[in-house]
Amino acid sequence: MKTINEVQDEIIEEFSMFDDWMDKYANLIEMGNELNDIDPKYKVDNYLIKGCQSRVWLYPTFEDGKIHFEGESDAIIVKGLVSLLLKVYEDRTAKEILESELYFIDDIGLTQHLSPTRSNGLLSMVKQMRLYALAYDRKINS
Amino acid sequence: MKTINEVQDEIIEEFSMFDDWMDKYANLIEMGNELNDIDPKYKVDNYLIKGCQSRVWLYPTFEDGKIHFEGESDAIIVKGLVSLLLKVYEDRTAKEILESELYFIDDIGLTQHLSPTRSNGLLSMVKQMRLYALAYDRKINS
Amino acid sequence: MSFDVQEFRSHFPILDQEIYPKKKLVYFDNAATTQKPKCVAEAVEHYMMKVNGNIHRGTHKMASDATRAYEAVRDQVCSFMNAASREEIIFTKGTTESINLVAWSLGEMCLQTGDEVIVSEMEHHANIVPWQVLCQRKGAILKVIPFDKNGELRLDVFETLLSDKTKVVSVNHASNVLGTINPIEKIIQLAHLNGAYVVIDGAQGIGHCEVDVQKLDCDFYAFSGHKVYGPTGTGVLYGKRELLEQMPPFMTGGEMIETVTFEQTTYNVLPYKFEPGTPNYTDVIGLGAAIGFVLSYGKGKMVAWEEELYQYAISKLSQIDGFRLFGSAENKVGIISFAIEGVHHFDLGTLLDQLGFAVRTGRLCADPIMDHFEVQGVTRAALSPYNTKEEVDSFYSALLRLQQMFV
Amino acid sequence: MSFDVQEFRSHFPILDQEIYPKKKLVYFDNAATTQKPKCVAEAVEHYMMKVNGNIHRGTHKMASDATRAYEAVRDQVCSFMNAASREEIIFTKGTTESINLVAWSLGEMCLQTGDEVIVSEMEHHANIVPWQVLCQRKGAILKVIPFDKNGELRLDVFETLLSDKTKVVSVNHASNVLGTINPIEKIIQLAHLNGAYVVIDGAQGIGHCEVDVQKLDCDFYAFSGHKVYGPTGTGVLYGKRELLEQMPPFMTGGEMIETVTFEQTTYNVLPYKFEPGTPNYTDVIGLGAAIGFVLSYGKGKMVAWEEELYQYAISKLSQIDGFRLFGSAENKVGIISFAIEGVHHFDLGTLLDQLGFAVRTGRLCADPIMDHFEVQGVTRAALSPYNTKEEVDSFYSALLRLQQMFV
Ligand SMILES: Cc1ncc(COP(=O)(O)O)c(C=O)c1O
Ligand SMILES: Cc1ncc(COP(=O)(O)O)c(C=O)c1O
Repeated sequence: MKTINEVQDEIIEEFSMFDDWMDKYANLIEMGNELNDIDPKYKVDNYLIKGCQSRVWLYPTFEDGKIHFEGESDAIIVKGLVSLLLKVYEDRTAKEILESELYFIDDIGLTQHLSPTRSNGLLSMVKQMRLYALAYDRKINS
Repeated sequence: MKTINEVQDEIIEEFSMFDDWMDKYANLIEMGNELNDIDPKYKVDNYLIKGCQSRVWLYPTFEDGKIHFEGESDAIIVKGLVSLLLKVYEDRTAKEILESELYFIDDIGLTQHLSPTRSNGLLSMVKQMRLYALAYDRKINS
Repeated sequence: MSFDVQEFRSHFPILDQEIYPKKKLVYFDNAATTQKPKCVAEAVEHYMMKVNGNIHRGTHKMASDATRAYEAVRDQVCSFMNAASREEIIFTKGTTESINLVAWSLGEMCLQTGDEVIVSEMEHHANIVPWQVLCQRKGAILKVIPFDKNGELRLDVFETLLSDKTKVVSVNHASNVLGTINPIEKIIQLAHLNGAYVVIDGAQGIGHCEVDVQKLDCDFYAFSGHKVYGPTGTGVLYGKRELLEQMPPFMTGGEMIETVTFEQTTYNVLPYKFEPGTPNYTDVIGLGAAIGFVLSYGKGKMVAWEEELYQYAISKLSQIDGFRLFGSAENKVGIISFAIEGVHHFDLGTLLDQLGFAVRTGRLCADPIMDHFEVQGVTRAALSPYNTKEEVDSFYSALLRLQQMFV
Repeated sequence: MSFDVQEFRSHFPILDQEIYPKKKLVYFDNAATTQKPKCVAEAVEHYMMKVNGNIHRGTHKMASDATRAYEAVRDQVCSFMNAASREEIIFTKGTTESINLVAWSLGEMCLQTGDEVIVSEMEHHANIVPWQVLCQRKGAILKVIPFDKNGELRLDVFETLLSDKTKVVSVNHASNVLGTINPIEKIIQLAHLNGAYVVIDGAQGIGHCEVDVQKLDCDFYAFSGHKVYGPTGTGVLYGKRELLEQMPPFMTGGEMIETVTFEQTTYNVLPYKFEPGTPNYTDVIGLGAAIGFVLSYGKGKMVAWEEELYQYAISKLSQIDGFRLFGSAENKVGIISFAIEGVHHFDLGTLLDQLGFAVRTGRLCADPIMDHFEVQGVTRAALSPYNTKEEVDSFYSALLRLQQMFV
């Protein structure tokens, strides 16, 4: 299995092929469209990450020391970003997630989506993923 | 008796002789020193015009349809200004005071002392003189 | 004489930039904040870098020059709103503070348990939450005037809400989402007949409507400098003198007091009673320049052009398949809040940005309006007189192009 | 490396002017407000005229660039004060608002009838009246730490004032009249031993003392941007996170909420909970430039020069017949409040102004200090690191010359 950074590098390479931001976003939209919706029964407030502009749901499951995420957003570009995050963090151990450094968002020129404001839920989502990882890590080590 | 404006014009002429602001203020200080203090029994809160920076007392008496003012300040420059105001408004009728326009302060270059702030009591003093005049005017016409 | 948009626009060099390579900026986020003409920046810079002295108590020249300039803006605002006297103009940091001030102080003065406050369903959060918090503190009740399908206030319902329990009515002059210009004269009349005080949130009104507070007879009128070509950090609360006299101060500190001992403090006269601490004098002077700028063109002419632009924009945008307009009142400012079917507002805003268009998206600090329409957010293009028909044309084309990306 | 005052001064072109014909400006009114270096005006101008977009909710580039710049200043202030996290930094319009905020919110959280609040006899009105008003509202009692003949707080009396009724102690870091740098570490320790919260009014402290809020362990620290080379209309309240979390918001409105319905409103997270409405982002960015400027020289070096200048000035001025200094604490900032026997402070200030000297005169928003000394006012020369020994010399000569006019 690839490391987190290998996956990030792959994403960066994929996006580097687009000169045009339009194509970049078109790609994100496509990814968003392709991402499976989460089970409607998890599309509830408990799994909602509040962002002002778009809603993101994130549903974690824990198995064999690894974490599996499902995610969704009502905004398709955000859904595309979710799909990238899921790719990076899919089936990782808590430790891997906690030790990782996310650089691909910056590198593919989407930093604005990580601004410390509430314009979307991406930053909160990354935080939430780490929180889940932290909780799981504590649980299995206690 | 001279009119209010004649007195103002005299003051303006007197001050026009000073090229130097230093002399101008020295003159004000001299005037301040020469002005008689008011009777200590009127130097009470009732006759105090509150300004933040200097205190001014103003004590009016009314006789034969005319108003007589005594005034004092703890700051000598302000006292000099008081003495100028008293000269202008001394023994005038309420009507004369109310209809007058004070231009000498501007003309002798001391406008700053009339700024709409609390840095001294001059503006308040002029207001207070007019208020006394107004009250007296109402009284004798009622 | 007609309005020369290019000449007007030339005062705003910020508008002539490529915000991304080869993408010209088209600024349609004017309801959030307007751009500033050069004269505003010049005034601020002048008083920051050449004539800076803390105002009011100073005996030195820069302090008194700055004081005079600051107080001259009070006179200017006074005549801009046609207030009865300069003592009725309180400087704040913005509409939000203005409304908090009046909600607190007026509330302390007149609100009892069981009393009622009325706001409308189309208020900005700034004109909801302060009243909500006040009502909670006082055990009072908050009532709401609903709006109809065009985005117009239901005055018939308003009349049924009014009673002798109503102590305050607070509504906006114009809605920051629906664009509706509310019939505030009528609202003020009705409220006064019931003995209630009226607060007008003029954040969107001041730049777009003639405001004559004496003719309106409103008790309070609040606005932000930054939405009328002035600097951020400036705001105004107009209040009727006899009310301001009676109301207790909101914040306290230096400058608003007369004397202080540890036993007792007496307050300064109006307007200083409501302006504790060092005011943002540099920016208030900038606000003065902004108002001077508006007066030099005349609000009437500016608004006429905005209105023409609005009509032009609506006629174009309505041609887009699935275009939905929120707010179609008869009397509107140039605010276009809309959705395009099947396209999320955040996606739209993000891509519009990439094409150079600055719009606002989301809930626009007006949750109740979103709940009313059962939407998560909208996209808002808010026009200003410096916008052009060409900008509207390119916006229309951009929307068509982007719509394609989502099918 | 030594401090090059001429180089430092070159950032402040305002200082090189003739304020009256042939009268060079000598600016000694630094405790009222400091002058601004060029970089501050440039930052403000840049964000006002090139990158202006209302922050936080925007999807467009100027809005997010301005947001990033604004939030970066929060990080900068956080490390400037060594706060534990950026959520602990609240932007306000100045010290006065900061203190009003904490007095209101902390008071709501922790003050009951019969409780006590302690301030000192050497506070600025901004740190008296908000507590007085709070105590009146809550039926609490305001106690006062007196100061001694040197202008130092009587810690022995302070200890006797403290009890389990004490809920809040609020004192200034440095006095704007006496110049005293108070032993706040000690005060904080003693207060904490009694379970009281401590608020520090840092208006005069921030520019002159090293401030490490974690080391100090104060619960709140307030200051104004305009007194530390930044723009007017900016201020900071540092507060410990766990307290800010528990405290109810002060003002309410947009941005500080999470969701609003007419039934219920939930608040946003820190720091936004305490920043309703459009912040003065342009000037906050200017404040960031000011802090960057201070850091580039180092407070230590700046203060060392100010200290040298202070000692030099005192040694000269004490030679004047009838010179009386108010405040001779061992540990002082460069503030010289004085009187010259037989000369009224207003007369002195007026004539000093004519000679080009900007000083402050009067009660300096500190009535209790005036009452203590039984004077109507004082004259204050407050030094800044951009001042020079030549300026002090000419001040000395001016005082001698003016003294002659009053004999
Ligand atoms: C010690 C002290 N506290 C508070 C203040 C009030 O600061 P501001 O007027 O900036 O709110 C000042 C300013 O003079 C001060 O010196
Ligand atoms: C109608 C309305 N009220 C109040 C506000 C709040 O104004 P500010 O953020 O300048 O305090 C706004 C600004 O968005 C508004 O549009």
